[in-house]
Amino acid sequence: MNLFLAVFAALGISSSIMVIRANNPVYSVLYLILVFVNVSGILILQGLDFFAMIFLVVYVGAIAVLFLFVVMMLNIKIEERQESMLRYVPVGAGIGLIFFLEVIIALDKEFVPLNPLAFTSLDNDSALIPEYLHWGTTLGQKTGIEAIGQVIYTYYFYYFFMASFILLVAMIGAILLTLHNDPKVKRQEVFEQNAREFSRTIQKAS
Amino acid sequence: MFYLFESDFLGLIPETFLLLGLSTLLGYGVWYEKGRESEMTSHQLWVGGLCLAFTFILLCESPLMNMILCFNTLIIDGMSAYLKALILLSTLCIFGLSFSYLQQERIKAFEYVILLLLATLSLMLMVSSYDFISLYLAIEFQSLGLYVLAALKRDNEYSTEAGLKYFVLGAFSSGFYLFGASLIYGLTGTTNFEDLGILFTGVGPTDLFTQGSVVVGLLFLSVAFLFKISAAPFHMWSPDVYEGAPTVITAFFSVAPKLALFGVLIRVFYLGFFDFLFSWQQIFFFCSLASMVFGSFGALAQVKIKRLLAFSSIGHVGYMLIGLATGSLQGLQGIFLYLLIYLVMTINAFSVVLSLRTHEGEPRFLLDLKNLNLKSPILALTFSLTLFSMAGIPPLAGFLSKFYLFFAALDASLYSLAILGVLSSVISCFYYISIIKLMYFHKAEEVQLKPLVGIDGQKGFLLGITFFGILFIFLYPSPFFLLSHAAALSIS
Amino acid sequence: MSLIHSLHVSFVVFLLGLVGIYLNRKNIILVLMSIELMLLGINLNLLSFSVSLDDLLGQIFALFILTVAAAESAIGLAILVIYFRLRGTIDIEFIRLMKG
Amino acid sequence: MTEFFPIFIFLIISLGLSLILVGIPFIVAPQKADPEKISAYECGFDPFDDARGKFDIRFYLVAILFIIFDLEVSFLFPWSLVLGEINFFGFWTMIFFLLILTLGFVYEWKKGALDWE
Repeated sequence: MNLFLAVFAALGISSSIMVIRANNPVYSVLYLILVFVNVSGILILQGLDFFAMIFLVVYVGAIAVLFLFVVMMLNIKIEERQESMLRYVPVGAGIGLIFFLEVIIALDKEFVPLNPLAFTSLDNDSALIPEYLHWGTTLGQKTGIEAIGQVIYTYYFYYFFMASFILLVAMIGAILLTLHNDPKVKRQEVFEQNAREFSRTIQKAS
Repeated sequence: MFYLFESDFLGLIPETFLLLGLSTLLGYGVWYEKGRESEMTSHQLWVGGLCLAFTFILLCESPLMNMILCFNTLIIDGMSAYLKALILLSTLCIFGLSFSYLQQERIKAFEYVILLLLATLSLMLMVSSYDFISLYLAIEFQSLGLYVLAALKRDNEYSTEAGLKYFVLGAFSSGFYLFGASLIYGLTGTTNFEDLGILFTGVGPTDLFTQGSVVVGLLFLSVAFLFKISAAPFHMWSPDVYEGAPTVITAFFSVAPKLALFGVLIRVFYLGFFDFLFSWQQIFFFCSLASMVFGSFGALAQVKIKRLLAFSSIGHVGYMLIGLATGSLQGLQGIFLYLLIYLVMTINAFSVVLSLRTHEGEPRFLLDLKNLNLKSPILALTFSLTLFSMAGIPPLAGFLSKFYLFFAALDASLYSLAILGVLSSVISCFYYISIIKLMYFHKAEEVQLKPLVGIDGQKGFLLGITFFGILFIFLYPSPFFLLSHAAALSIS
Repeated sequence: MSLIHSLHVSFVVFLLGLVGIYLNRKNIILVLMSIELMLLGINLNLLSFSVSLDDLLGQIFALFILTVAAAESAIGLAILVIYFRLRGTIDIEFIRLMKG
Repeated sequence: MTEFFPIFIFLIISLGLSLILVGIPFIVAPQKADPEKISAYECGFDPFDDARGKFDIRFYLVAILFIIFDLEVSFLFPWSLVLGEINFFGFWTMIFFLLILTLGFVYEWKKGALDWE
């Protein structure tokens, strides 16, 4: 089990590095898709199957397709000169290291201190994180999707409404920005064309 | 379980009315838009303004004053009512300003009104949100609307570049906010401010919890909020966006989101993390110092009007952060008072800038202000008095708010903040007076003076009201004291 | 024990998203992609916390971050497209119209 | 996690099959590339621009609307499963969600975003 997690994690991290470093934008979009797939793999290993599938459907299916559309639409020249990242390495690596170590050390040390048990055996590191008894699986068999469904539409309905407003704003905004129907284009108005009557179209000239 | 919340929708009457009005406006606009785009925009503006006025009345008459709604994701208390009223007033003023602007700039998109109403709705929900998820959704809902509004003029390079920059930095700061929120969720298991407040009661600097990454999460949260109100170390984006976006949208940027974000800052840091005062007080202490200095020094080198207003709003954010850094109720009351007077001053300043329009277009450089007193003496007088009140000259409104904030800072023994506040307002006096000198004493070379386009009714009305407010607030400030006091008390 | 591993992955992906925004001189699409990377890292972070804490709130937060990320990338790419139609290029060094 | 094993095997087989199909020509087919053969054939002249033609903006708008309605569908999945337990309140919440998105859809239809010239 840990092997799969390690494989997905390694692939995910390396392809997200490649997203930034690839000089051809189409390659970086493909690496982005690879990152999404690997993350959904990690989620499957953790038992969140609904989220893994939603990641695949929404992230890979829609967002990565949109990125591909835009990359294809704007004919972006391929980066010839691979400007050296060595300039950034000292500063970037330094900040990255500080940020990464600080958060990880802070997290590792006192991850869930509430359990006094954990402090009696401080020597071996594995005991620090108590293995939980997963009550969810032992009692009623509620899959992830049902658990989410029960709660979103009743308890947290306010977030659900906010999500619909956000989608509405995104729709209005995208159309307002990109749609320009120039009046010169003659459009087919099917209903008017069908509803045309002889009497109204032909008038006696005399 | 479902019978608990009958009164939930009673508390949300203003928002539901705004939403229903909005959707009917959208349907009406898109159905009848075919032949008559420009009349449609002014129709929408009038009916949208009416819709906002009704929401304001509903807000003042709302039956419930203190309540937690929708399974403790929303809260209604004195502060949220006060800030919602201010947000509605500011959007009404923006609608007033945009009547003539949309015709002159030939923006024929009626969705401008719909997006502004959606942004107001999201600001009202943001002010009364009570946990990290509803706060995040409200922030995103508002900033999506504002990204589109910033890039509204599709054929103008500045506007699209402003929209792009605002988008990148807005998404970036939301990423920071989410990282902080997820860390705090990971370690405490709850995202509700009240539960966080209860969980952290009595947590001192030496407690086990506080060495861990709750403080890291708090750091990320405060960085994200400081990004959004463009406080000093993270303010680089705001002059460009303020200059690029259409002027009315810049007015909206500099007024409404700052109101809501200060309400959110108070809600998060005074309700949820008050026991971490020792850690986030230093952050706000440093940021208010830095933004006061940047606000005043940055404005000295400005050539364009809108960039100057952007830097002056950074300076005002710095003054308001003093109130946050004090950590006391007086500081809060100082913030609320300052927000009210900042709203009045900015609306006045922007309506003056908008009425400087000449026939061939909008003034962009400060030099266009030359010999304004010959063109229209009253406008020059109004603008100079507004600038005086922004600098904080005693008899005017700006002095009242700064005076109150510095006293709150002195009470909380933040002496350096108060002293530096006074110093930076002296420096800001310098560049305000340099504009007034430009208006009165510089003689423009060309002989004939370009006549200004006439000021239309709504803008004149707004100029009069805000000018009256700036001049005479000093005589009878007690209603505003009572209002801000009630708002501050609701946080205690 | 698998929590700490997936946390490491999510921190690294978040950090790479951060680096992608700051340290790239190529074009704006990379900035949008690294914003998506940041949100993906946060989503993974929340989901692994939710599994370890055995609590649904993280999953609900992650689901709504997903919807907001999709809506945001839609608007971001819309702005990018109209910016490209105006300026003909989206290299970062040309986005300095309003310097100073 | 064992119930995902069949899917995993299916994944491995499809991956392996496609890699084999792509990989074999590289191994078996003769590779004698010279500059003329590799360069793009433009009836004798060398091409001015790369072969990639530009898309039209209409395709972009369809992709955006696909994302938004894709998200709407992904909210319908859990709803359809638990409609029994969330009785009428959950039902009306989803109806409100769909109402707002139909408002957006009506807006987009009347605005002409779906017309295809």
